[in-house]
Amino acid sequence: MKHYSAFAVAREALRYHTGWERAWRSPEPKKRYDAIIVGAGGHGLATAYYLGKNYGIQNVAVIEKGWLGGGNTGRNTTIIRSNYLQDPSAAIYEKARGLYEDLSQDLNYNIMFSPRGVMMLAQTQHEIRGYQRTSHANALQGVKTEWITPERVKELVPIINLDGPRYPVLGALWQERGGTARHDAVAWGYARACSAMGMDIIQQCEVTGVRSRDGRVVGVDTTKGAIDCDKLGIVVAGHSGQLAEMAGFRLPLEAIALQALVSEPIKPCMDVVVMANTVHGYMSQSDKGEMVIGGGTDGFNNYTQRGSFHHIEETVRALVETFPMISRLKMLRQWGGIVDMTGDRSPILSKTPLQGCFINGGWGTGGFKAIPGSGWGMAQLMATGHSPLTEAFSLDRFKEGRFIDESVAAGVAH
Amino acid sequence: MSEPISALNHASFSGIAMVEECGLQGMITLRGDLSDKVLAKAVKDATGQKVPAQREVLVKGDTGVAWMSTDELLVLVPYAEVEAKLADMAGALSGTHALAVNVSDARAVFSVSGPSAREVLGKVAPVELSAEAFQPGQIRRSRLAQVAGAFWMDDAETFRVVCFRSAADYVFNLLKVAAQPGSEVGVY
Amino acid sequence: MSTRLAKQGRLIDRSKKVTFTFNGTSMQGYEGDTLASALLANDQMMMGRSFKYHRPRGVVASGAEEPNALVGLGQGNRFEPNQRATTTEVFNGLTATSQNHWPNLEFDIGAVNTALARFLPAGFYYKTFIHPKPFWKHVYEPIIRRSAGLGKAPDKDNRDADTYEHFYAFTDVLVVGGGVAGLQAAKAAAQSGAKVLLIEQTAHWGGRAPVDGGTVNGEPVDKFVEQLVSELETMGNVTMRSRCMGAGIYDHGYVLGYERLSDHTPGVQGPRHRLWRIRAKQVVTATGAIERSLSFAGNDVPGVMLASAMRDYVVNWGVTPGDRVIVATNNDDAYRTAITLKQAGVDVLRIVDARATAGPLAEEARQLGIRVDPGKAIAKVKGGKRVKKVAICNQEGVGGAREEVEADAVAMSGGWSPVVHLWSHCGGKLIWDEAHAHFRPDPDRPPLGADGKGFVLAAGSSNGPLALADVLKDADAAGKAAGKAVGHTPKRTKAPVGETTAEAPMEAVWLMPANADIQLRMKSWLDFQNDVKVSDVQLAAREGYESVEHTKRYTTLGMATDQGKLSNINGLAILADALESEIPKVGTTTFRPPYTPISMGAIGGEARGDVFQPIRRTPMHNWHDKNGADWEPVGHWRRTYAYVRPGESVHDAVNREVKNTRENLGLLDASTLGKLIVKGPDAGKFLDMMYTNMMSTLKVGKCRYGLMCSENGFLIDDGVVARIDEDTWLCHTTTGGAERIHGHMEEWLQTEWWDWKVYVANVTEQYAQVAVVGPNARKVLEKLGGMDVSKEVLPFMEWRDGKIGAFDCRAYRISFSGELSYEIAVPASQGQAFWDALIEAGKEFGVMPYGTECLHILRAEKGFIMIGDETDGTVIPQDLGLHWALSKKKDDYLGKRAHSRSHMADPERWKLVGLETVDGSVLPDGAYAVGEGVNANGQRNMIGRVTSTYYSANLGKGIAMGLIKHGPDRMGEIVEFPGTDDKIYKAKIVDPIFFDKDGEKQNV
Amino acid sequence: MLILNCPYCGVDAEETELAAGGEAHLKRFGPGSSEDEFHDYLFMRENPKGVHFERWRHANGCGKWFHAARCTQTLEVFGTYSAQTTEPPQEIKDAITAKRPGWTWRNLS
Repeated sequence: MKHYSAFAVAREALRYHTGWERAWRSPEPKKRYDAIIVGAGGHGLATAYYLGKNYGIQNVAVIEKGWLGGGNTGRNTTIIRSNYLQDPSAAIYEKARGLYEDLSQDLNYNIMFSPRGVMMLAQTQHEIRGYQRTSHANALQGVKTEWITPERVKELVPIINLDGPRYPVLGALWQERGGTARHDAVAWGYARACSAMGMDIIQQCEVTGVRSRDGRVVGVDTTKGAIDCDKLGIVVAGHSGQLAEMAGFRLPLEAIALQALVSEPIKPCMDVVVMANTVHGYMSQSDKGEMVIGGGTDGFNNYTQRGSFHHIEETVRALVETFPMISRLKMLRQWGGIVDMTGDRSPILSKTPLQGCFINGGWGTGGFKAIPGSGWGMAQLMATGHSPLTEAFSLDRFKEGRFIDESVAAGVAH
Repeated sequence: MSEPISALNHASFSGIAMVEECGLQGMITLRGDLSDKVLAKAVKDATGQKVPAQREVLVKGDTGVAWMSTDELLVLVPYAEVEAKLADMAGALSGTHALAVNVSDARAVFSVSGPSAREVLGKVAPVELSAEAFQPGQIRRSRLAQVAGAFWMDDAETFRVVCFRSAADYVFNLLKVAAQPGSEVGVY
Repeated sequence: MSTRLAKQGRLIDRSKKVTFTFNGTSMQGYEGDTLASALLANDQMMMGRSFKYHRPRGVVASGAEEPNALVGLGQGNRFEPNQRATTTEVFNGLTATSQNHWPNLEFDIGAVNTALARFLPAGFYYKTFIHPKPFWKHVYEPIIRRSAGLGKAPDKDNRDADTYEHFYAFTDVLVVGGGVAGLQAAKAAAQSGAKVLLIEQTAHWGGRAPVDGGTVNGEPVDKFVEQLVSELETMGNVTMRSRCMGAGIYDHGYVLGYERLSDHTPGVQGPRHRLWRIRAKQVVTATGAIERSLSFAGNDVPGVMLASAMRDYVVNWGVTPGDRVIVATNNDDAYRTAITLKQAGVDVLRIVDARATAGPLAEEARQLGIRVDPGKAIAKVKGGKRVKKVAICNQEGVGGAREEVEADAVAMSGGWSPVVHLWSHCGGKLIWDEAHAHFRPDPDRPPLGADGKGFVLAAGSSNGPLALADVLKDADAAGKAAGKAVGHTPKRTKAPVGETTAEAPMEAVWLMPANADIQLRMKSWLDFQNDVKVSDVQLAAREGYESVEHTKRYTTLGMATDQGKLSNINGLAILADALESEIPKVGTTTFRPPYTPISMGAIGGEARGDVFQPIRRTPMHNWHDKNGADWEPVGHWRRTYAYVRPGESVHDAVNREVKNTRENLGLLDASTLGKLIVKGPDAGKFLDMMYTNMMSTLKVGKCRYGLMCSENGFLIDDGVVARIDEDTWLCHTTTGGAERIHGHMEEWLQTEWWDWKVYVANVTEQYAQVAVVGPNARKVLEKLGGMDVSKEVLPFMEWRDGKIGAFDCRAYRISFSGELSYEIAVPASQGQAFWDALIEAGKEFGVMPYGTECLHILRAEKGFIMIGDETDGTVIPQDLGLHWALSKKKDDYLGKRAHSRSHMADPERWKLVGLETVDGSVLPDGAYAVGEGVNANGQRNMIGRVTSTYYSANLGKGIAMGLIKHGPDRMGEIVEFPGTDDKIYKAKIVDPIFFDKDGEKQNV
Repeated sequence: MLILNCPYCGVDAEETELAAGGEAHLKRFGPGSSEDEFHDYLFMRENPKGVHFERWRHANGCGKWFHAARCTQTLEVFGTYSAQTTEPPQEIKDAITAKRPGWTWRNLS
């Protein structure tokens, strides 16, 4: 693998950049691998990367139906934070956030992790209490967050309207080391590093069946032929249900559309990520200058990657009220992705009824920020059979009634 | 009894249409088997009207009846008579499985009138309001921007709009914005 | 130079001068000018700077596809960045400023990037800025961010001065695009009897056909357009809107129309934009085609322009972009530009045609004295801020043997691409048309509607045909097909017959010259705004970013504000070539709405300020407001947090209310509590399923506190249920719960137990409900007179109908405070009068209204739980010591099965206790109790948390409730709660009832 | 932006008048049911790419719940029908068969 650096770019410039090699190889599949990961999104590639890096398992294939990083990895709003309330969530998201800090150096690929700070606005008494609770929990979980005043909010976000007629800003939960990263680069960086370890990333290859013997996975059938493996990781987000069916079990997941949009680019005007949950909107500004805005999910199953426009309207009007100046910005592009939702809206990282087969899915609307931690934990689970990071996210929690519910504001009442 | 006061006490606004809060209207929610003869008689006695068909409203002035759902009617009577009518109705229905409750104070009623009235409503409700599609005699329960509401037409240029009392202020402001001068759409 | 011609300009009114400013310089144009045409008339060719290299850029197009000429428009709270000069109509007083430069347009420091361009190829930032680590956030990123972005942010201190609205429209057939195709399709559809809505993004009908010329039925095109428009205007079933763009097509025939009402007349009455939410049974997209640029070195120098755009400027606005023009093309259509220019008196130096042969238009050009060079190409355009010289070479080859010609403008045409955006938004598929080298809609794979059938038809050049005759035939057929699809019978009319000069086939030319060397390719722009060049796409392919999505994202091709309208096909072709693949195999990126950017204001519509969201008000809202209410939003309701008197802090007010209610008399507006009537022979059985308690056995006249769980076992609501008569119950819900619980009940009745005879009605807002609370509660009611509210006649947990004073009411003897307490419901229309009467009569008893915080403290002093505080969606009744409310006599109720799952029956669950700090201070909200050690993830082990915490003025100390592991078994023990202020709070586990443990105060 | 016909009030209601209610025809399991039965009842949802049956409520309208048969890949609506049934009526199944021969959903086809 050719090392990336400013020096390398300068050297290549002299020959008009004709000397750059492929960032990842494009191999034909081998007959057999120690482990196969299905799905070359961020989570799948990170899983493969840490299998190799942490456990020396490098005879690995990552099989991808389309193009690597072409699913939700490249469709999200790139927010990275770990200010979650419940212990298991805080653990895996903080692990991920920590890994993001050094990921550019680790991968020798600039994924542009920008710890610009993530702010969650409190706009009701109920939210104040909720976020104060979160900040207490975070302190004990080793997640650095703090409660900040409206004055500090305004200092950090000069374009915010603190005194909206409907919901004044009463304060915020602030995670200074939260931020954003370049989403595509995360997938590309992991892919390049995996390829450099000798792993095969096989794009345009669809898994059509999961083969097993005596309750144990032995391989997969694909559009490029049968491939044997000892271990199988299914990391395919919205398509988890289909893969699980091939492997002979069912998952408590539903696929629904989640939307996002960007404005036209403008000069820097907002240096942090702001989430306003009462009015359902969140926004950050990309390095290109676009305001990146997250929308809501539909309430119904949908595989079209198109959501319903009224969710865009709801989000935009909320943000126009919170940041009045965006009224005179324009929406450049809106898009949708298919997210897989579980019964408690937390992910599943688990062994499955099929021995040797593991599942990583159900990330719902929050997957991007977890990628390194998810890959780390999933690799540990696949390599050793156990990971403290993933333990709570096992499939059996639904049967036991042991949920990981982050939406703790279920009942608002007086 | 003290003088009853409607949510906005007859507030009004004039733009591309006239928006007025109508004051108190006697209203009874009646749930039951709409094909039941006893129920039909109770409706007739209270309003002089038959049981309306699907999405039909039969109303004269402040008396009438509107179809709300397959097992629900909205009975309109003068506000002063609502308790008496309700008592009569409850008596008449005592042997049947039905529910009649006074909701007069739980609602606010607006009139939106003028040549552009259809357009004003067309800005806030996801409903086709062309003259071919919507006429007097029909009721539509829908959404008024962000709150639930129902409306029908008293005549070709006048809508009667009903919403929850707590949302009266919102709906009035909403209709004001929709009726702001210079905002004619020019399609209806 | 670019200048106004003496003649021509079909869209401008030369009798009406318009004055505007650009970068502070006053300029003149005419009514009908776009900002771009007016700037060109003032010889302002350079209009902006590019995104990455800050290169000087001039206008390249004449319409929505313009990538370069973006300006900041307006001032103050009407300033808007990134407006296309080509679609901005000029008006008196317009102020425009160019973008993305410092200190000014002419001299921009950022242009140093252009010199460094060789070191800044596609994706260079992924390979660099990696070390040292902190530099990305603090050094590199800020520099990149300041360099990127385009326009300035709008005014942050003042709200947008304009208003916006939405409109719901319904039509049989929606025709998007008012060019000849759209007009003809609309007519054909309307003649079938279908209701037609026709929308056009510009202010003019007819599209570009009047510029391109030709005849229809023997008449000039503009005559035909005029007639067609007036015909449509008289048809009762046709609605026409100009300045209204089809922004996006969504599922089930939903289309967004973006109408710009007053962008050209700012400040007039009425909304600025109107977002049409159109439901159409059939949509005809007659959105035309966009000319492609040619990829040659220096094709981004100001003065290089699309051939069709140059023609537009001459014909529509009487402006020529240059005096000495070179035309470069791979098709016949560009000859029309040469001819138009020549006829307008502009010097056309030569036509450089990459093909060997051209059609009859070439002959026409030659006869006008224009030199035509077949098989030639532009090797390079020279000049910085303006075209100076053009080097011409052979198309075949690497670009050697050049001849240099002095020129000040270049018209280029790489062929035409249908505007397939709207077709594609909702899943319509495309096919590659080899003859025209473009993607066009695949009629066999249209977007599918609710009925599974196609609901979009493409018409005219957006469907592929480019010649006028074919366009009209195609549009006529599409209009008829649309009419038929919505159930009408199209008239058997003939399509109008268009005639234009025949054209020879175009030849795909993706690079000029065909084998241009790397130096040339590094100067051949694909995406003008984002500075993506041929060499960048080739680099992406070489590095393995092979998918079109990879290439797009790696190079940013097509990601600018024009979303690749000019660049996408050219980029695809380069990519396909680099991959040694074919264009259709490489495929396109996804077309997403909107077609061109639409304002956030329009998307938000009317929902801002007062009507941003509904605020629900109780009948006594205005009184509260006048009497110091510190408001608290609860769902959409507004409730009073506390009534703050002059000179008091909110905290003071709360403490005063708390003491007064316990000592004298408090009034609470409880109108927001939900009230549901449940009636029927099966109502008792039904409520037994809804509540964990037994409700069927409640006696008429009595009340019972009830709990509701979800099927998952978690607490979702609570409230007092009153039995009204043999088959009627009244259920109180929490403030946020009325609609939710009403829906919950209806759901079970309609979808599970539909044979049960039960009706539910939500009567929440029929009543104003006032809690009259405190030792003097009975006294004030007795003073008002009326019904007997004595202990004997109205004991605790009973209700009676009657009169209090002049008011018909229902009085409930219930208490959420532990005080003697009545909740009195009167009709909402009399709520204010009743409240006034209580305030007046209560004066001698020390009456004070109290708010929600006081309510909270009073209930916490009594250890009563609050849904939303003690519960959070993960708490079950057993956690809260509410076992007594879980009926053991019932076989079933919602949540019962769930409670027997292992985790819910786990004795380790955290349980409700009272907490008192050792020093009397107030525990922090949301604090967690810590145990020994850390868990496997290194997190401190937690053993509980605070659910409610207050200062109790009555007790003079902090009190709290919390959930603690084994809590009820650990009474008297001290647990530690680390604060976020670095303090450790020590609290003793106590009984949660802090005040009047035996309930003596409420039972009087 | 779906449009569904409310079988109760006959209105072609657009999505913003409706509330989605998840999978149709769930069989309720209460006390006495096994761990698996109860788990599946609460959490195990059909998640088909294709024909799906689901519940909707005409929330900003007549307030009634109803059923819809819909394709999750194209959003085609095969029909809506009463909420008071434990399985789709024959005419709905026929309508689906006409458009998606060989469809299956749970044990239906």
